[in-house]
Amino acid sequence: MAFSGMRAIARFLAPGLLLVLGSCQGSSAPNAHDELVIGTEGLYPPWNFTRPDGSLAGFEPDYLRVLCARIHRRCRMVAMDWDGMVGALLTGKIDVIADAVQITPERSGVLAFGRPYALTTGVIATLRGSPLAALPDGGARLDFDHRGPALDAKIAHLRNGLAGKVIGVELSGAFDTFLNQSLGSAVSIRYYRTMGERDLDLLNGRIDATLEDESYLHPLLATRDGAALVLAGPRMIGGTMGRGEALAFRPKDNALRAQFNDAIGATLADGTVRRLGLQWFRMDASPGAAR
Amino acid sequence: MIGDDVALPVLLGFGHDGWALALIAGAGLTMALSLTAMAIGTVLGALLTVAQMSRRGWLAALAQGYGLVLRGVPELLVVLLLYFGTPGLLAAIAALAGLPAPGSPPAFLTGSVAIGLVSAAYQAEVFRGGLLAVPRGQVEAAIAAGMGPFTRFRRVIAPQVLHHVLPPLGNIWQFNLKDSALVAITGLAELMRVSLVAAGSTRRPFAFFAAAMVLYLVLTSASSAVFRFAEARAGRWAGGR
Amino acid sequence: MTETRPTVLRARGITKRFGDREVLRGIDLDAARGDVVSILGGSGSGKSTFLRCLNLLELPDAGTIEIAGSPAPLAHDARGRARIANPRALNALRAKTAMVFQNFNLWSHMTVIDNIAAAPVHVHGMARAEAVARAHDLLDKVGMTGFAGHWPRQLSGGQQQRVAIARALATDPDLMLFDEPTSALDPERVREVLDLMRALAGEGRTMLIVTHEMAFARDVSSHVVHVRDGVIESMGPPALMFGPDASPVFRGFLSPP
Amino acid sequence: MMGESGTGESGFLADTALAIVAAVPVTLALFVACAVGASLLAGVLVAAQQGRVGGLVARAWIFVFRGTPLLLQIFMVYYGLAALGPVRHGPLWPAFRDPLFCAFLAMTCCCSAYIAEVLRAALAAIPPGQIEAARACGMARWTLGRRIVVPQMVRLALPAYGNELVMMLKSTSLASSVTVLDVTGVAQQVIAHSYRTVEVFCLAAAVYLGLTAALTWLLRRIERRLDPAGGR
Repeated sequence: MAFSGMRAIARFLAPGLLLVLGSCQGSSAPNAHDELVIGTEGLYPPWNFTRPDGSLAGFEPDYLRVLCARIHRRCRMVAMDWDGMVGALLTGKIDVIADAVQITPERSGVLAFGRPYALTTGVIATLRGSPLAALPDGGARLDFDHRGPALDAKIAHLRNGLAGKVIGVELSGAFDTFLNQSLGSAVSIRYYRTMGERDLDLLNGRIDATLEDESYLHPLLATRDGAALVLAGPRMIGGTMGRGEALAFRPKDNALRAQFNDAIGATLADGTVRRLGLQWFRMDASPGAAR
Repeated sequence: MIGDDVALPVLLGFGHDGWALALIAGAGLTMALSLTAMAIGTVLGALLTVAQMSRRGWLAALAQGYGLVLRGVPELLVVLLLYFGTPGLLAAIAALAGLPAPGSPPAFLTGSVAIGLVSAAYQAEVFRGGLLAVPRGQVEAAIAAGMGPFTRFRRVIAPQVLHHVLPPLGNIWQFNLKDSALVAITGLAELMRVSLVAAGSTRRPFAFFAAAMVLYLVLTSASSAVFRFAEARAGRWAGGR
Repeated sequence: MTETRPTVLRARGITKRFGDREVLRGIDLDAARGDVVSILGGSGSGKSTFLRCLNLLELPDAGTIEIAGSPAPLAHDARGRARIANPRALNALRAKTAMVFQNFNLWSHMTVIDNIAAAPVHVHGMARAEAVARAHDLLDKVGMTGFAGHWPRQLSGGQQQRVAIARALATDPDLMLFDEPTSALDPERVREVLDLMRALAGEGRTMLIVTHEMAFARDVSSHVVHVRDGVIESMGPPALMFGPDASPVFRGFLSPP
Repeated sequence: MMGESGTGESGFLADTALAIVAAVPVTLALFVACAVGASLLAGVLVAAQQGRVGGLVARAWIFVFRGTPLLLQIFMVYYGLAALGPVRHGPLWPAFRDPLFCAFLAMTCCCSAYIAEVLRAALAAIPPGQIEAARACGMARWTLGRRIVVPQMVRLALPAYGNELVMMLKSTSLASSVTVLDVTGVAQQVIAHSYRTVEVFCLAAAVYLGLTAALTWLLRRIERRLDPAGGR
């Protein structure tokens, strides 16, 4: 009896539920005339970060505004954790990733990269008092695209210097692969969803060091908390660590990528990238800059 | 840059560098998310209850299996699975119907559906218990008085079920409210996410997590007061509780 | 039964099985307006099931029922199981009857006055104010004046049953069914309910009463029916049934050796 | 690490399943430690509730830990407390430095609040007549507790206590949010390196389903054994 009453209710409610489900399916289908959804972390200053009012700011939000205007598309930036961003791109949640993504061989198998709009190196940061502060080859530039005995020797220095230490990196970030492949047996690696969590653990001394992009570390070191940190060891580029930051697309979205590439070329030529770099990184990070 | 050399009271305040408004907005979103999840759970839970009590064996078994799985898997995995899995699933459904891939639903919808799916499994149990607690004789009296199924449900069964299910529903609501924090991993700026972002970018984790705890306590204790009031109203006939 | 009064109940060949057990094996019973029929019988004889079949709380496997001119909308599916042919006609039929239960079955989430007014308002569409006014009159009639705002749990068993009778009267039914109305009451509460039923009988209400109260059956009924093993063993006016010419089986039931 | 190592679809799934199963001991160890810790702490809370000052403290404890999300509590213990000087420079820092310990601590505190409520309800459900009867035959306070109160409480509390344990087992997945490599943590790591979400999460979900089913079965057995009417 109770049962038949419930069934009456169910019969009454079911069409409404179907209606709701149906209407959400039809939403946000990406096509040429709709807005582009651009994924970013919003937690990677100064590339992209979230202001207290919830808005996104930094190099990439500024730069993408310029690019979207050039290709005449409406764009919307959404924040999400990096470890879900590639999945979100591939499943159509977002259309473009703009999150200081390094062009690495591993990622090139899954993603289609646009033209790089910045070129930065990776570097180790540790607490001032740490023995790691005295890592050898300080400031030297290691290019992993030019393999040879000299490079192998420097990697060996690094492996010896970091042996037994705990290194924190962002989960599936560019430096994750390098640490795994080149130092994995010597160090223990701890993974973080966001930079902020990793920074807190570095400052707390829960991890001994981090491997991170210089463009992120320079501004951090300039803060009151960051003053406790120093950079150590060589500056690394190329190989699994990538050669330059670029937008990432779905491999099939060739037309969209070509449009963006043209716009990036134009902004590199007219000095827009240089100007934004000086504003946000206090350095010219554009790929052409001689460093 | 941000968050540097700014005093804690400023960071927790309403000013340009303060996160107070963001935290309060996050609490609002947490509330909206939990309410949506609860509503989804109620509708689906009612359907599951009907299915469980169905005379069709396979339907009852299906509902039973749903409850077992959703109550046996961590809520975090349900959220993650739905967040990453729905776009592909929707695309597959659309492909079956010959339509283009519909893209992905917004994080708010994904999150509330994920929490709602779990909530439904628990609510179905509660509704079943509530229905079984209505004395059979009172239903018969309604039948004998000539009430049709809808009137019977509306006038006799529903009010009594409501009285029996309100306390356990209050518990489920509290769980929904707290489970909504898991949706933070999808990047939705609800309370947990805002406090995490603020803690990370200002490097003042204690202050911001403490602030978030206070706001959650406000939400949970305010809603338990509402439930207590509702219980008292819905249960006057049952005597002092 | 006197032919000058209109027939309120006409039941023919009522049969009911629970699984393999045949509880009712073809019962015929008529009642005219104003009849008070007491149905007696041992436990398990099928008397309560018969009563519940009349307003289709149980669906009889065979037989026909007609109440105040409306036939019960019974049909049978391919496998011979009974089902309701027309829910609307069913509710119309039930609206002409009212039932008083052994365990009162007052709706515990409604006040006394709402219990009485519920069916008139929600089944018969009467205006609420009118239904409540009538409910107050009925409360006076059953001797429960002043209890309108009480919850059922606040009443004694006898009081609850009197409210249940008021609830049954509220729709002014053509036929009232009483299913052992005093069996769940404390001995000292039985009298208040029986007195009320006696008064109703005096008003000319048509009543079918399943009961164990022999004195009541003898003094108040117009007819007494003895049910045994799912059939009517004997029936007649009380003077006959309780007199020297009664069936030996019924006499055996009245005073077991 | 993972990712390219497998050969094709089945190779990837097999590798992933192995990696996830290898993380089951972490999940189980965390669960067992929390179950023991939270139960003991809950006992203390219930005992404290019998006094006035202790009652206030216990009530506040339960209010805070039941009123906020466990995820937030884990973050609070791991990042929040670590930011406090006395913790970072105190003698307990070696423990707090460890993410597994922080997850254990937060979960123990949280679950103790829930279990305390279960125990309190069980205590209230013991018929007072039985305690009076024991007093009447001259049983000492300690004997009364050990012979009458505790056995009754265990029996009355077991179903709800079992529910809390199942909840706790599921909650261990939150430890992955502070770098613990439990079943969920490993699953997330595999996904981060392979970009294959649904299959990996389904594997992890299956592992949890197996664990909760086993725990439920075990609890059911214990319940049946303790049931004085049952025996079957």
